[in-house]
Amino acid sequence: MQVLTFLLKRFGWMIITVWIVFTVSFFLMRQIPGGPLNGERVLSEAVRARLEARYNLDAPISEQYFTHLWNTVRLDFGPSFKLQDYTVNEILAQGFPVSAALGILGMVFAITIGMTSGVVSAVRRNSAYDYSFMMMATLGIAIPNFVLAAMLIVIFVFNLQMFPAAGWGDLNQIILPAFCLGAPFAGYIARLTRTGMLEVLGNDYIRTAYAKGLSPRTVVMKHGLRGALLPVVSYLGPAIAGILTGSLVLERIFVIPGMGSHFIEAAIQRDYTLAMGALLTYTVLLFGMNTLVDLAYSIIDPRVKLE
Amino acid sequence: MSTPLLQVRDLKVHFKPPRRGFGKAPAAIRAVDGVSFDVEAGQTLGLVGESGCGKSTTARAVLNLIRNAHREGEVILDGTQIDHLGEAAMRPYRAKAQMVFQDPFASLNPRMTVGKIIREPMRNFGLGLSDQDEQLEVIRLMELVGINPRYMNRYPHEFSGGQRQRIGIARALAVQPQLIVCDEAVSALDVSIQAQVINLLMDLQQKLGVAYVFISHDLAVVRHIANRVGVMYLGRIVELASSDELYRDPKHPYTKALLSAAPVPDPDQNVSQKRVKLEGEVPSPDIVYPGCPFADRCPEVLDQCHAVAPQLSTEAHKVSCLLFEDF
Amino acid sequence: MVRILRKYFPVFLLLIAGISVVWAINLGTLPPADFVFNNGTEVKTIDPAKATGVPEGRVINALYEGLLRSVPDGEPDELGRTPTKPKAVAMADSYQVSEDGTVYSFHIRENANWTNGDPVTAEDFAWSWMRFLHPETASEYNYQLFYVKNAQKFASVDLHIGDPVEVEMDDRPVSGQMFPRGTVRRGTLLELIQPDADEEHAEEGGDDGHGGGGISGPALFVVEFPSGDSTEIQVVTTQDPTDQAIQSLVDSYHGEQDLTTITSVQHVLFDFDHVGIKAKSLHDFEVTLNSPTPYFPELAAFYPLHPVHRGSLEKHGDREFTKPGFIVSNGPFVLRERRIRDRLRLVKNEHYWNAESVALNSIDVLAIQSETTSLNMFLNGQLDWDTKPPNTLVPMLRDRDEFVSTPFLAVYFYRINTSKPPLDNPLVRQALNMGIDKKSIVDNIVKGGQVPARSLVPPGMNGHQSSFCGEYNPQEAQRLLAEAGFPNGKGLPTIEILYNTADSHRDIAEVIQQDWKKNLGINVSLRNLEWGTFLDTLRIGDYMVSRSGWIGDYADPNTFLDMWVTDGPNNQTKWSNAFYDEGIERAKYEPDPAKRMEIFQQIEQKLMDEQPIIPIYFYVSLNMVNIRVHGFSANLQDVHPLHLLSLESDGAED
Amino acid sequence: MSHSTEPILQIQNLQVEFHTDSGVVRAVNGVSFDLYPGETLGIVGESGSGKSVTNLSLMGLIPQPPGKIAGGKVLYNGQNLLELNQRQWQQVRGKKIAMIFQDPMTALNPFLTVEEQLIEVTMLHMQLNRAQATEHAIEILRKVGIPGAEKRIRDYPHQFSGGMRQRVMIAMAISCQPDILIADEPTTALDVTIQAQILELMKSMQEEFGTAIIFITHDLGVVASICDRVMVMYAGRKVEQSTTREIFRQPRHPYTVGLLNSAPRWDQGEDDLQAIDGQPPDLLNLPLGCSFNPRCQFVQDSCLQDTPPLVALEGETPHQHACLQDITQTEEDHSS
Amino acid sequence: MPIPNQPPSELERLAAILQEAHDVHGVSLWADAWKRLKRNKAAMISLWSLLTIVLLAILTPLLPLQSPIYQDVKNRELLPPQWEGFSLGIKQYDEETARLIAEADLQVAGNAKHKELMTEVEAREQKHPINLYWNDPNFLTKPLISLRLLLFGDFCIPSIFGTDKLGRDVLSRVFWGSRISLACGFIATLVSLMIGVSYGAISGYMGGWVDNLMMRLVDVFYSIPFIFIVIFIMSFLSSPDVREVLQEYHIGQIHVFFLLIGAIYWLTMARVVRGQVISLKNEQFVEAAKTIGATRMQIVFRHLVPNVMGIVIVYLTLTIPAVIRFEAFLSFLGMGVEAPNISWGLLVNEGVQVITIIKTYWWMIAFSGMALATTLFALNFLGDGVRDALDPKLKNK
Repeated sequence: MQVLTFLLKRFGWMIITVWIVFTVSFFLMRQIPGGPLNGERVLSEAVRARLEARYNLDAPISEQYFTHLWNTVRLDFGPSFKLQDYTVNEILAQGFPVSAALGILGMVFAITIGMTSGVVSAVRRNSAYDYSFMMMATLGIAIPNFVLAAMLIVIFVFNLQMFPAAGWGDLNQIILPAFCLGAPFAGYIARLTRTGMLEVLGNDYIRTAYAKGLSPRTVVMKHGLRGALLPVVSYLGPAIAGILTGSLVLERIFVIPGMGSHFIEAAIQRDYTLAMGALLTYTVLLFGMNTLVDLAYSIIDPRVKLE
Repeated sequence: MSTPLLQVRDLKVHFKPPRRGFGKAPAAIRAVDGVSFDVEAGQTLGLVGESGCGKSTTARAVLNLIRNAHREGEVILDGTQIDHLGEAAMRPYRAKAQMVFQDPFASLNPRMTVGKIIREPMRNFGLGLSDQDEQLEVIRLMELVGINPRYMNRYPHEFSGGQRQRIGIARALAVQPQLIVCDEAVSALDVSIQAQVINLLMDLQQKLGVAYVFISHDLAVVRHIANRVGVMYLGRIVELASSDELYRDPKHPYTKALLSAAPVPDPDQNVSQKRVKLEGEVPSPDIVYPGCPFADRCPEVLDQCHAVAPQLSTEAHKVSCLLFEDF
Repeated sequence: MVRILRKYFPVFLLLIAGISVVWAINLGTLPPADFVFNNGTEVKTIDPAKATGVPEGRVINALYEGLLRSVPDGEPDELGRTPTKPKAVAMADSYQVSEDGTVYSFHIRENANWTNGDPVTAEDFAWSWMRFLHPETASEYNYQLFYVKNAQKFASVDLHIGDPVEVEMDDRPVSGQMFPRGTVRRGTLLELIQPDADEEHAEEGGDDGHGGGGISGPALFVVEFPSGDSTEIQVVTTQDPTDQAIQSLVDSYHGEQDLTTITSVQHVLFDFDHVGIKAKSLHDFEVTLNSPTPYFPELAAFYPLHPVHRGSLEKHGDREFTKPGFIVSNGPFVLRERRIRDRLRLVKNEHYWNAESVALNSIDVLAIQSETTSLNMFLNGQLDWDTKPPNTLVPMLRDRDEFVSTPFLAVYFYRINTSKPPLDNPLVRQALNMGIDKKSIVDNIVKGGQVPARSLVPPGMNGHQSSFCGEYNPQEAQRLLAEAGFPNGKGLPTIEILYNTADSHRDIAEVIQQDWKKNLGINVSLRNLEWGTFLDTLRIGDYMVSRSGWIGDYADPNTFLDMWVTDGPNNQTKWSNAFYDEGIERAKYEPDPAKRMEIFQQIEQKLMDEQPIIPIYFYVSLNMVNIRVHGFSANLQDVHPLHLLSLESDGAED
Repeated sequence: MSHSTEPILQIQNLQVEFHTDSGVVRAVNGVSFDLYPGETLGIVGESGSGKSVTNLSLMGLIPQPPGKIAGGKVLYNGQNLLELNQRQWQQVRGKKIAMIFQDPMTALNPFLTVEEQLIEVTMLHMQLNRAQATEHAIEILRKVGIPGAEKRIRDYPHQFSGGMRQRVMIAMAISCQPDILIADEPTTALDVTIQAQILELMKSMQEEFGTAIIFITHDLGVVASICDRVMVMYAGRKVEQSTTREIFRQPRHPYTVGLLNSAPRWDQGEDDLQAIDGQPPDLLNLPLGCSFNPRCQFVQDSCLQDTPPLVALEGETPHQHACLQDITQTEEDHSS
Repeated sequence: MPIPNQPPSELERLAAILQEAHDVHGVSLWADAWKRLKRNKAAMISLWSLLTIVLLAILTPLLPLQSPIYQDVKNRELLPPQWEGFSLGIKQYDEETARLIAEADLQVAGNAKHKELMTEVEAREQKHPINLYWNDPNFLTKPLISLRLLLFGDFCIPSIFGTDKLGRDVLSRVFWGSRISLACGFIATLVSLMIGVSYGAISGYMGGWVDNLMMRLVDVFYSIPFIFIVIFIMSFLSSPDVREVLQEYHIGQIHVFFLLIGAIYWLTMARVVRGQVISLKNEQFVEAAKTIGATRMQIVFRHLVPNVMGIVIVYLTLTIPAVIRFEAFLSFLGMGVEAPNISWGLLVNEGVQVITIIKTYWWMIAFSGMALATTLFALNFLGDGVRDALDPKLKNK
């Protein structure tokens, strides 16, 4: 019941958020220079007028707003301006799963690598493991992912010839981009886990667990990990946002047909409908993820009340 | 006897928990539910009770420190009713009543030197002293509470718990208050240090004539410092009498139980002492009782206790129990 | 509930992660194609009528086939470029031109088929061209057919009283979808009622070759329809008849027509039957032009004029008909699969009339934007043809056998806003031109073997003699500047170079910045805008000097020169010259090719003297082609028809 | 109470150090004592006196580093626990020696249900399966007086009140019926009425299982009501030890005297409390000689030089104290 | 008995103690933390490297570096690191100009030859190499550059980091790039600090529905992909009207860019500060401050803010790297700083483009990448160190 109420409430907020984002970007997009019908060749007035009529751009802005809003409510983002053979819905339907798969894989990389090295570092504090893991983690945070991608391509694609240079379709093609995507977050998560773990391991209840005769392994994994997970979980919200932005770059480098490239291209080319569709998808996604993070937080920590 | 320094009349403080979800609004927490007492100038009133009985809330309500809660009743300090005053209007009266807090580690701003901490109230209340005089006054106060004034430029974390509590007392004394509310002021200290601070407080009372409201869960400590003692249970005073009277002849079953539960540092006494064993725990303060709130746990409970709410009697030894009401 | 969630939450998360990973891995891997190339970007559309741009052209030329095809023909020139000529090796197997050069008769080959087996007919072309010109299609390239008689009137709704008109009634079978059209009635325009103020505006046709004008806004048409023996007069409008604007038109009307019943219709257009596009018979297709247009065969081979299949378009709609599965095409390849921003999979069209000569069985068209990635994939063997290797690496790639590069029909130039002082002074503009070391830019920055440009029209255009602007000459430039009143650049404000976000543009701008500083003593600032803003800024003229580029649509100087007419939409320099405008118009109607070229030479000279633009260099095509690929020949237009390519070990692939 | 039996636990000259940034802290400095089966030994002292550290080292729970056991022996049934390896320690903790901590709020894992935390001990040490362990846990919860145990077992610690939480802690500690129970200030955080209940509970548990209890506290009242014998610690050393009655009747160390005098009593009149002067010792800078000398009212010159040895008094009851002065005489003078 | 009523002798005694008290200095928590920080080797190394980097960045115009923008595409394109010297050639140019002036002086003023010579001199001054070497130095860098010319003359450090594709010296570009990157890092972070701290503090201190609303708003902001907003705002700012206004106030696009990034990164800061303020708000010393009559402002600024600063500093050391990285990311998308400004992100991006299998111009990425990584590295370690120093609880475990 509590969860349902929480989700309902969040859903309400999501609607508000989406509406705000919609409104702001709708007017902002039309405020800035450039328009979807501009190309290197300038259109004749007649053609331009016809195209504006086709996309309803000749209507008064308020009418456009409400038409667009109503269509958005019906989850119809309309045709794309630039990819004329497709509707925005079709484009998103194709791009989203790809981005999602890449993002999830990157996240899985980040979490598994990050948490493992974080826990090891914390448990073996000040050991060689600790130092080398933390060096690597810091390196992961410090290096922009496009630099990492370039280096990994030289190493793994050309020198070791383990992976194809780019493209999308099979497992080999996913590993490098997912790794590059996850690396900075793995670094961050490793450090968070380490700090969190150290803090948790100093808690009284850890002493209690030892006093019960549990093995260090059980103590760390069963009693320590949950507490150490909390900072990681609350970091996941920003991390997901970061994964999304990070994927913009990697989709370009690795030629991955995800949503990220649409997103940037649409913004730059003023593809109003596609830009709006992508933006709102991201917004909903981010909001959903943040909600999920809050939910996860309260699920891990029984003391936290959902609100 | 002149008018008391502090009069509290039927004080109520109800906290409203934030509404969650779409369900029914949760019941208010009746932290203080009708408390009345007086404190004479230069005297000490002790308030004892278990955690959650509302004694700390009472203390903070007396100083008008509670916001975001439903309040009723009157608090009259030195002839002025202060309970309804806003933050700004209250400020002039704050100098009259000061507070010493429980946690010596948390009640001093860790980023300020001890000298500055003690000086701050003087500045806030604009005592009109020159810079030099203020510093000298700080030294005087530090000596008064027994801290080496040479350390005035040190920071709180460089002092032990007992010393910090002394600094807290010095800060309270800086504006020459007539009343100091001590909220569990010695609970966090070791026994030997606790005794030092109690002695200091009593000395100061003799020297400066300041009145205390002394709040503690420790019956023994209260006995040593208070002239009058009130016993609180679930937001109400169940018994209020002079210290000697109360400890010698407790009337309310709760007071009796409380006293008998408190161990005495004397093995023989403990063996001979007949214990009134209290079952269960203090119930949640969001329940409204038609009768006596203690009825559920009371070893001497009567049938009508569940239905009829007892009133605090008006004699010198006040008690709120049907056993002592004539009806 | 929380308890249950708490218990199963990790399982749930793991499950999601696991499923998506498995799913990601199994995202339909296609078997590898015979030939993979990078098209540089995602094609915007594969509907010929709506497409513009080189990448779209590559795909459409593979999927569809027009009347003619530009194919390499003849001996390579000194630069190794094979000339391309539009030849009747496509849907038309022959064509004739009338004496005066205005009537073209094409014969559609009998064995031409659509992928669904339907024969390709002259009617298909007539209908496709009608659709191409139709205002509702709003094809960006529709002006390419304005050489055809009355085509512009049809496309721009340029109607006058007495004109034959076609009226599309408001009864489309599928609402919101243009095809199939509603009932079309043909008649004569008796009266055209428009608001007075707009009249002047409306009747001005576009003389610049780009249309414009036409009827937009509220208008009432009084049309006389032949009905059996008698005639029927109807008042129609494309607007909502109850609309305020229409009602006020009715009120202000003082003529003799009865305006009580107004019919709402979809379109009132110039009658297409009177446009010079005719299906004479099943296989005979005739085009009548306004004037002899020597490069019309080039246009007939141009991809926007490729036919589309009427049946499938009317069935699936204007957008859906391009989808794999629905698409019916007539080119050497068919579209098997399309993943946005990933690839188009083309496979050989067995119904193609010349299928036996098509060597490649399957082609992947990739949309890689990153030049580095594209090259990486080429080097890694994932690509057979990389269409844009990064400039920086060209010197290293040059010596490879895979490198195919040659100048082609494109020019990189700087526009100058001639309305902003001191740039309104031609002397200053000339000085700026002479102050740029173009050779150094070509040799050291772009490095692909590009040719420094002193003219706008790239060399190698048949019969055209380029006219030149000044060479790199700092002394002369200084002299000109002094003559203009700015000795040593003194008194000149800071000149701002505008460019759109791209590294090479920035590099060139930085070099020019330094050149102007060093040679002319001018302070130069740079302004970088992303594409959308850049275009708009250019259009509204909020710039001083701006980087630009132009790719010729066809091998004729006109494609480079006709944009500089006064107020030409692509002019954007505010430059205006009467002699120039008149020259362009004259060239249109000049039947003699030699004289025509002479006109072009003259007006280009004007352009170069006045210098509203500074040509920097002529592009070269840069291609990295796997050596196992045959049939890839360098040419002026950088056109490499996919059906002419073959692989060395052909057959062994599959 | 006298003990004819062998001690179950013998601590000999235990020394524990902590290496901090500011220097080495000798938290426990040569402490020895015995614990007999079934008895309750109270350890009294101020914060920082080393009483908690002593007991943590009995469990092998001194965090190392910075802590270090510098010397001594802990003999449990003749075996020196300090020589055990990690695996052997696990066999002792929770099974032979169990511990209850001061603050049941922080000592219970907030992320796990009470059930989860209770059953893992018995599953580990008594080789019960999950169902048996749960049954056992419910039974023991009922025994420590938690109403509705079979339902509440699925709750999280924060859903219990302080007293109930401490009962859970006790349940957890006694669920394997250990020989020794170390209770580190188990009632300090509780209200008096609840404290009374918990003390009662511990006594009854002790009677039922015959467990020996080490009861650490600073509250002399609690000591008086539950302990058989008392050991007083100051600045890492044992300064006095005897039976409870003897300590309260005949304290022989000035610190003990001070403690007794400074503890307020509700059952006696309001005479001034006799506080011990000065501040608690700074373990980094202990004074020369007797650590207590700066605060001692009986201080003599000798106290400033020599560290007083622990002296055992022969008498009716065994009584050890570490003071160079005989204060029984002077004290009487003083108090009169 | 308050001070004014004390007998003089007592006052003297107290004054004497006051004198003594001045000699006893307490160790503030800051000093304490600093002491702990000093023991942390990694943090100290990081701190010193950072200070060095910042100092070098500030003094860049003063260093005998080559020009960051002067191109010599023909002769110096993509040279590997080398020791061959490079001369600015200003001295020679000046000498030549001086010679011409001297020659002109020999002529009679007003005659043709004199005029010609003077024109040439004028031309030379207009086209002085200084104009080529530094792009419009502002009032801060100009004197430094003059001083550098005075000190080092034509001498330049050789291109020990190699040159880039336009023949510019990578070493000096890395140095000049540091100025923009660090400025971006610090200014943007400062902006985020100001917004975040005030927002968080207000939200936390006010509590109730204000807090609720403000935090919901932060949630809303969290859900907006900011890269999008950056694109739009940057475009918006380049529309002619807005540009005019900005130019009127002498606000460059780069400043707006800094502010924009800062305005994006305040969200987490606001949350962190709010959390801290809420927990501090319930600390007893804040309540104590109320009882001793402190006003709201005093409570916030004297009691809350100093105690929040610790976590804020820690968070700053995390935000600066994030901001610098974000700038690099925008550079990758071509939306970073504009030429002739140089940032590390831009340099790294240029470097990445020439990493291919055919030829790797390693010096193009290695040095800028190293500078970037070192700075971010140092900031990370310093942040860790500061956190440990401020929270000694963690350290002794």
